[in-house]
Amino acid sequence: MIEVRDLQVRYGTRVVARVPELDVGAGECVAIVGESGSGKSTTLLSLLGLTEGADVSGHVSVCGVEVLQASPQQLRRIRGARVALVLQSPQAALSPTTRLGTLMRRALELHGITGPRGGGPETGGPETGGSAGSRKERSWKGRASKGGLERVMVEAVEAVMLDPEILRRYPHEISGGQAQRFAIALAIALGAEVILADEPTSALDVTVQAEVVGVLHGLREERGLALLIVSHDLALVSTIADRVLVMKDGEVVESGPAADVLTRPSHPYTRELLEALP
Amino acid sequence: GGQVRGADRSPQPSSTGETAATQTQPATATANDDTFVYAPNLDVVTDWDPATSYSNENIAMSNIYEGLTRYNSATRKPEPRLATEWTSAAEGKEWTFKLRQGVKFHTGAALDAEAAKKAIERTIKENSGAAYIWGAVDTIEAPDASTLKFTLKYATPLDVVAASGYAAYIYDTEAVDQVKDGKADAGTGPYTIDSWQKGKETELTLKAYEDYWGGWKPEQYKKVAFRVTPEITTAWQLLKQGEVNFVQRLNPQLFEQASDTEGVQVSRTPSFQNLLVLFNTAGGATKDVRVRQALQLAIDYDGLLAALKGAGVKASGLVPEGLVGHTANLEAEQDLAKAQELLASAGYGGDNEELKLTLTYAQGDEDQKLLVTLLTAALQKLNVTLQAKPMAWNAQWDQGKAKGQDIFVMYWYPDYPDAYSWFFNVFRSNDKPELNLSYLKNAEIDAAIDELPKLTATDLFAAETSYDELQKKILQEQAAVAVPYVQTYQRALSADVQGYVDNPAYPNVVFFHDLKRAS
Amino acid sequence: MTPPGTPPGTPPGTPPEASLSEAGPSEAPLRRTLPKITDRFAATGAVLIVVVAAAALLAPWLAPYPEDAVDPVNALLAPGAEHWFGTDQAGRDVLTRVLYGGRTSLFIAVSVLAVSAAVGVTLGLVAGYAGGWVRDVIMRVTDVFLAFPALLLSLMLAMVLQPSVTTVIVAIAVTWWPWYARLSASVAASVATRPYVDAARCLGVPAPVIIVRHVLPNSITPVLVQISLDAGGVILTAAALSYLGLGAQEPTAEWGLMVDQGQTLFTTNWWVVTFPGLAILVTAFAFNVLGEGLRNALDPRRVVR
Amino acid sequence: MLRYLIRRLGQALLVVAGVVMLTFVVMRLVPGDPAVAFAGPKATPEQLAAARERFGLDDPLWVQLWNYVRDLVTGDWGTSLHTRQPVRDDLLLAFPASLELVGAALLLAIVAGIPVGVLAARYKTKFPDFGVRVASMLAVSVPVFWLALALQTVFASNLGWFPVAGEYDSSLDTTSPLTLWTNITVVDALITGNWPILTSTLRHLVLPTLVVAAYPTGVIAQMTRAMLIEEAGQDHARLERALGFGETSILTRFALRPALGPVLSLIALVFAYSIVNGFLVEAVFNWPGLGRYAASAISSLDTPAIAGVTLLVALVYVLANLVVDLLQGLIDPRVRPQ
Amino acid sequence: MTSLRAERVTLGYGRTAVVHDVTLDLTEGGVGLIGESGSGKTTLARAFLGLLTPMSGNIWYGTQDLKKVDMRKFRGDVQPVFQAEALDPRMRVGSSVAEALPRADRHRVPDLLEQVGLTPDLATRRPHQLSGGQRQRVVIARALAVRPRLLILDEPTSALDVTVQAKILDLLAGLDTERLLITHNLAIVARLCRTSHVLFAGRVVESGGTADLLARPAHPYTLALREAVPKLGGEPPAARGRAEARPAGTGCPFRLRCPLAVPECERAPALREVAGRRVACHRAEDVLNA
Ligand SMILES: Nc1ncnc2c1ncn2[C@@H]1O[C@H](COP(=O)(O)OP(=O)(O)OP(=O)(O)O)[C@@H](O)[C@H]1O
Ligand SMILES: Nc1ncnc2c1ncn2[C@@H]1O[C@H](COP(=O)(O)OP(=O)(O)OP(=O)(O)O)[C@@H](O)[C@H]1O
Ligand SMILES: [Mg+2]
Ligand SMILES: [Mg+2]
Repeated sequence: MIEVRDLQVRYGTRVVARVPELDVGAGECVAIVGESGSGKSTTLLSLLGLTEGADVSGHVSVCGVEVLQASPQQLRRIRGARVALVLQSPQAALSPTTRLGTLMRRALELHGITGPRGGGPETGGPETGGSAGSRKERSWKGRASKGGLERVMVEAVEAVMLDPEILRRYPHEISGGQAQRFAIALAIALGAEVILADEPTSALDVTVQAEVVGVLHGLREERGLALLIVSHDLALVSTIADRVLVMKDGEVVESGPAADVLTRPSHPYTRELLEALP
Repeated sequence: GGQVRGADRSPQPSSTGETAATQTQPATATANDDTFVYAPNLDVVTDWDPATSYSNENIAMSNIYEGLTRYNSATRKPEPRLATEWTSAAEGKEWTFKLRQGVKFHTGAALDAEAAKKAIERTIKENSGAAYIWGAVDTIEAPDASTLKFTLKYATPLDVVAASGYAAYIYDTEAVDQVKDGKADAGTGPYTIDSWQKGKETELTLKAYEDYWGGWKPEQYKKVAFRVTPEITTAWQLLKQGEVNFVQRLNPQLFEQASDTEGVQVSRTPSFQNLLVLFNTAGGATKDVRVRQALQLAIDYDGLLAALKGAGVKASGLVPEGLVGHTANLEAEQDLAKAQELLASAGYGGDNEELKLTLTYAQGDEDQKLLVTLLTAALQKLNVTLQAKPMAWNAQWDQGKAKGQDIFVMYWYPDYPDAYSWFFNVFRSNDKPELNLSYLKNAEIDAAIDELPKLTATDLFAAETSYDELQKKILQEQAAVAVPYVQTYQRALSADVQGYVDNPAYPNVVFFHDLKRAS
Repeated sequence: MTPPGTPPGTPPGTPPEASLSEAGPSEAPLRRTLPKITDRFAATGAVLIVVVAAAALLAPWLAPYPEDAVDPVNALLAPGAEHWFGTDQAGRDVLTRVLYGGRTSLFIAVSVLAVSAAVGVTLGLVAGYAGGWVRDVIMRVTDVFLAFPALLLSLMLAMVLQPSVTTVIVAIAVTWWPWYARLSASVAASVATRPYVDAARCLGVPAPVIIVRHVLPNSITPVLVQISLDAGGVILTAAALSYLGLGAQEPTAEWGLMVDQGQTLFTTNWWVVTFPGLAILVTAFAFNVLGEGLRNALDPRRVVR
Repeated sequence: MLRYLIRRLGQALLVVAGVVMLTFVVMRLVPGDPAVAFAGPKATPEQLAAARERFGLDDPLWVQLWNYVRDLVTGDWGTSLHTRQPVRDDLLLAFPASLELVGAALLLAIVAGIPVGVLAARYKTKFPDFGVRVASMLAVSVPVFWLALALQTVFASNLGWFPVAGEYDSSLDTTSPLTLWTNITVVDALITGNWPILTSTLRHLVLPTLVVAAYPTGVIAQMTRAMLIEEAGQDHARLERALGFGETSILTRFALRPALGPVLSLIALVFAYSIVNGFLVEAVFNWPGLGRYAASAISSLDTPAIAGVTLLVALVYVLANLVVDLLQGLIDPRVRPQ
Repeated sequence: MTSLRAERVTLGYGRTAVVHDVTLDLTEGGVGLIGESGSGKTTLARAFLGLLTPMSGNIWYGTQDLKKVDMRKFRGDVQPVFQAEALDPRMRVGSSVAEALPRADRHRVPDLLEQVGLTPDLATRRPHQLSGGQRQRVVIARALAVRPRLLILDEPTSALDVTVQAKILDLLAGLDTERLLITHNLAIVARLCRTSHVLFAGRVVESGGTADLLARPAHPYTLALREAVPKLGGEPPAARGRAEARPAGTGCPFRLRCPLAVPECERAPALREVAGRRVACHRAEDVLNA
């Protein structure tokens, strides 16, 4: 689904990320770990052509689209619909005057999603938890019965353990972790084939994190979701990733199967990382 | 709740049947065959009471109401109107008017001496607007139905007074209380109110009064509409488009354009309104007559007229052409050398200390501003700095009454066609300044002014002589005032209008009954 | 597609999205300090400002005739060899007066805009930042000034004061600032809730400093837009006040006044009003472009390291 | 929300009261005796005294203020010195005409200005942006009467596409008289189904509307453009791009709403401003509106009329600002009143 | 000693309370605040900073009510590190740091940046030109610049890789500063905080000495936290589809997710002393013994 060769991203004359090779197939999960500022986010963004003001070169193919040569229309077609991106600071990434529900609905409508598709996420099964519902929640669910769209939305937020009531809120009215979960819910709702997630669970407590990661993991197995994830949590990475890239100073210093890299690190930086684990 | 606009003047069946076909024609603000559209630049009516009316509405009222006489500026004499003949006796202190027979008010009542007496008496009693013109009247009698006899306190040319554009209307006093809302009137004139919509573009429409004593001919205008058009350019466009028939005022440039536009005729007539530059004779540097004379000489009369491009004519003396009292050969000329001499002798100009003078004039008046521009430039050369300030009239007047300026610029025009008002109002001394804003105080002049009405009433030749002498005194000896120019009216009409005569005694008034449509 | 093994630094094909933002940054030291004038528009504006200001300053040397030379016999001459811009009602050379007129007009425009922006933006920011009753009080006072007609106030000033340029500046500024206050207050109220403002407050940065350093730059855009459009309006308003006897008076040359006086001549003697009108347009245009340049300079994403 | 509304209405009343006071004070400070204006240029001293008596000008100031406020509250806004009609009646005639013109113009300005601003922001620094900026600049800075006369000369006089001046063809007053409800011709014609007058009025409206709309369209376009560019540069635009939204829909669906805040303020300001400041347009197109009334009141120092206009405009401003304040809370949730 | 103490505070936005009746003491040795996402940790931090006024209850600064404290002095004493990077987008980050310093001390900016592992040449950049972790470190550097006596840290290191994280934790540990630390990383709390409080749905459900609390949780939520920490080479977590397991509106908020829930849990448990700590659970003893 993702094929990267000799990717190089520069801001001005400074090369901030260089990735000689990166492949993620359907159902695979690849993780990028590494130093802060080493170009992880940049790499992720460049896969969707979102690095504004940067010079990007190399060969990037995502879902069959040559990203670097693609027209804006081609890019728009894969963005969101086939490749979903979870940004690093989710709260700042939400339009402050748009309710979360509105944002989600617009995104779904944009890609022609009007109801749950076959083989959609089974998680958070429909209408199972009305017992603790507040009035507002019910109104969202009430609409869900009317439109399939609302059902998709409610299911997606419930999958990440959010109260559907959150859809009525504005971004400044939710907590950091809630914003992060909403961003993941957005990716899930869009039913993307590829999810690029930039530190998606850094603001979640471990119980919620386990749930969210579990959902993503489940999607891999059910739908063949390809997952490219950036994380600082090596333990978490070790539990879900098939392969790992370790970055430092804009370079990939080590890559390989997760088990190998995280148990028998060959590069000193990787070793340093593992040693620093608290 | 809704009220119907326009419904109250839906066509009325003609009572005479004579012009039934044209009567059903709707009143419109667009010029058509029998509607004459006048484009005034201000709201037309502010006061419907013929006794107190003292404003712009005279352009309509003069066609609804009539006085005893009407002034003819060509002959300089009043002519019969509701009075057919008149005589004076007792050295101008008794006047007897014979009234026209068969005249009916629009209310249906007949006009007789008693009705006329009541009208004038009511006007005097209201004492508002121009009612002061009847100030000389002591008693009015109506010895018979057609005779009206006035006894005066002092001699005055009452036939001229009766020709006044304001406060001289004869109206039906029985009905006059109902005229306030502009739905009806109480006049005898050729036209009567059709509709009045305050604040609307087509503010007022008049229709023919079928029983008018002057009668009606088919080619006369049976309807008149007043379409308020503040912008002269717009008025001109409307005239060109044939939407209006008469534009009361054009600037020289548009006038020139109108002169060679097909379908448009123009009319240019000197008015009875002239510009007065009044010098403060009571205080400041202008107290010195030499300074005042220098200022008179500093005005570029010919330059100003050139720049006015026809909006004014050169003044000769204080009294405009067309009025008793006008004097030829009193034109002024600019003479900077002489002005410099005079200033020098007064201790100003040249290398002396700079002389600063303040001047007030009417805000928004382009012609006065032109005068100020030229005068400032000329005085600059004489080391005199003019501080000119445009002001609204009542502020300017307030300041004038407090003697707050060196030079006061204003227009003057008579309420009734008599030169007396320039002298009595503007140059007769007064302890508390009113309109004598040059603050002239000269017993000799005062005495001569007080003689004027009597002379006019009794001995026109003596009156002319007295006027001549007075003007020389005021203008040359006292140098209390300079008269840069007399305004001219530059009007335009659609070419198919015949018989238009501009009568400066009735500024901006069109006597619609006198007009004819070219067939 | 770049073949594998291309040495780093080879000019890459710019990705489509990159074209949305500015062209690649440059490390040239000069550019680092100056905001980049990528907009040719902005450059034009800067040049215009210089030209207009220079023309006004150098009027005595540039003008073909003395400032106060009247020649009524040659009034309203059409543009020609003698008078490039024609003559006005008093026969004065329009070109001369346009050149001299710039002095008063520019001075009035700049002063009014500066004074009202200073007052209006300050009050607006304080109101927006402080919120609560402070905001209520400031905004209601602003409302009173807004609702109170400019002309009425000018009328009063005109009556009690001698005509002068200072009074006209005061009179206009008094009624001009509320616009800026309202515009900036609405944005400032929103900016005041941003996390970085909270952060600054926690650092103990005094409120005035927060307002100047954080709230001002982040809420200045609408005011800047408005100011950049207002120059022409100020000049024309000044003329309306001259009519009431407040500002520059005959025979002082002033663009707004010239336009105003030529009003009735527009269809017949176009040059009397058109040239000063064009001068106002050019000035307004220059201000607008300058405002845009300033906005760009303040845009963090346009400034390259 | 309700409590906020009540508080805000209370404040609005205070503002109006403030304006009334200020107006009163200024009117008394302005030299130029209103009695003179009323009695006419050649009034006799007796006539002046009568006028002074009639307007209570010889009462102590506080009595005058008290009477003034009492009269206002009871609906007596005084008598115009110039038209000699009750000021309130005059205003009721002139205001709807202005409202019609300014309303139409603002509608046009919003409908045209915002899309044009979006267009410019979308193609920032490209040709459409350039065009929009130049055009809006011209629209804002061109002297109003200039535009008015130019349009009148070209489209009415020379091409004859539109009428030269007027509110509607007044011959229709007889053929299809209009029933008045609101005094706003378009509205009345619409609700009573008076098509001849409606079409005539619309035709007459075109040119003056264009002229009045020039300034607000220009400002709204520029303001929209600048705020959109600013908003589209925020962090959240990146997520919207990542979700597959095109640049245009990012501008219109996400950036426009926060950008609208200042635009709204502006609309309120321009609205109230245009109501009285349109006198040149009203003069050129024979539109019997409030601007002309105010201008003539000012030039003749018609004190009661000036005070009446002031009060009316104050009400309009206060109302417009109130509406905008409420809308602003809806637009930007971060500044909602708590 | 500067101390901040919340006494029975209820906090909320608009009219909805999100933190209920919490009493919390910022004592010496560092206080940790852990809890579910959205449970009100940040809200509590904002209240301690005086950015949010309690709906009821008081916050005491020493012996004074925070509402009446001289804010100028308070700001010098107490500094936050926010979760959302609070940097002015229009300001160079160097200036942002410098803002915290008196004029004479501006030269410390490069030092401060180095302290948090940033190269000083980053100072001339604007926030959007930095990576997430770099911005987070700028924020920390800025807070340290004030040399506060109390730091309120809201997930200060969650965006940092473990090596940098370790460096910053060392730095914090070495500072002579009191701290309230909000984090999801139990290992960090263990290292930096002597006492800890566990928050769930706006209520303190357990508090006590950190080591003890993590070693032998007395509340089922604390226990769940400990269990859910991923282990190197562990199994991938499975989603349990617990969408319904949001905090309960009545009774014990955790009961819907609690494996040990009994009918008694429909009654809200009060905080009580159990084995040297305070727990709000009817079955604390059973949890301890599990
Ligand atoms: N401005 C606001 N208006 C309304 N509700 C809000 C607001 N800010 C936060 N909330 C709600 O208050 C609750 C507590 O939020 P808070 O930010 O304190 O959580 P937190 O414990 O810091 O969570 P996280 O670990 O996810 O950051 C959340 O449910 C959130 O949705
Ligand atoms: N717009 C930009 N202009 C210039 N430099 C940038 C820009 N955006 C990022 N950088 C730099 O590029 C480098 C890589 O940034 P990136 O965001 O990819 O790091 P990261 O690996 O995601 O780090 P973290 O874990 O802290 O998020 C950093 O050194 C950053 O400062
Ligand atoms: Mg990153
Ligand atoms: Mg938080």
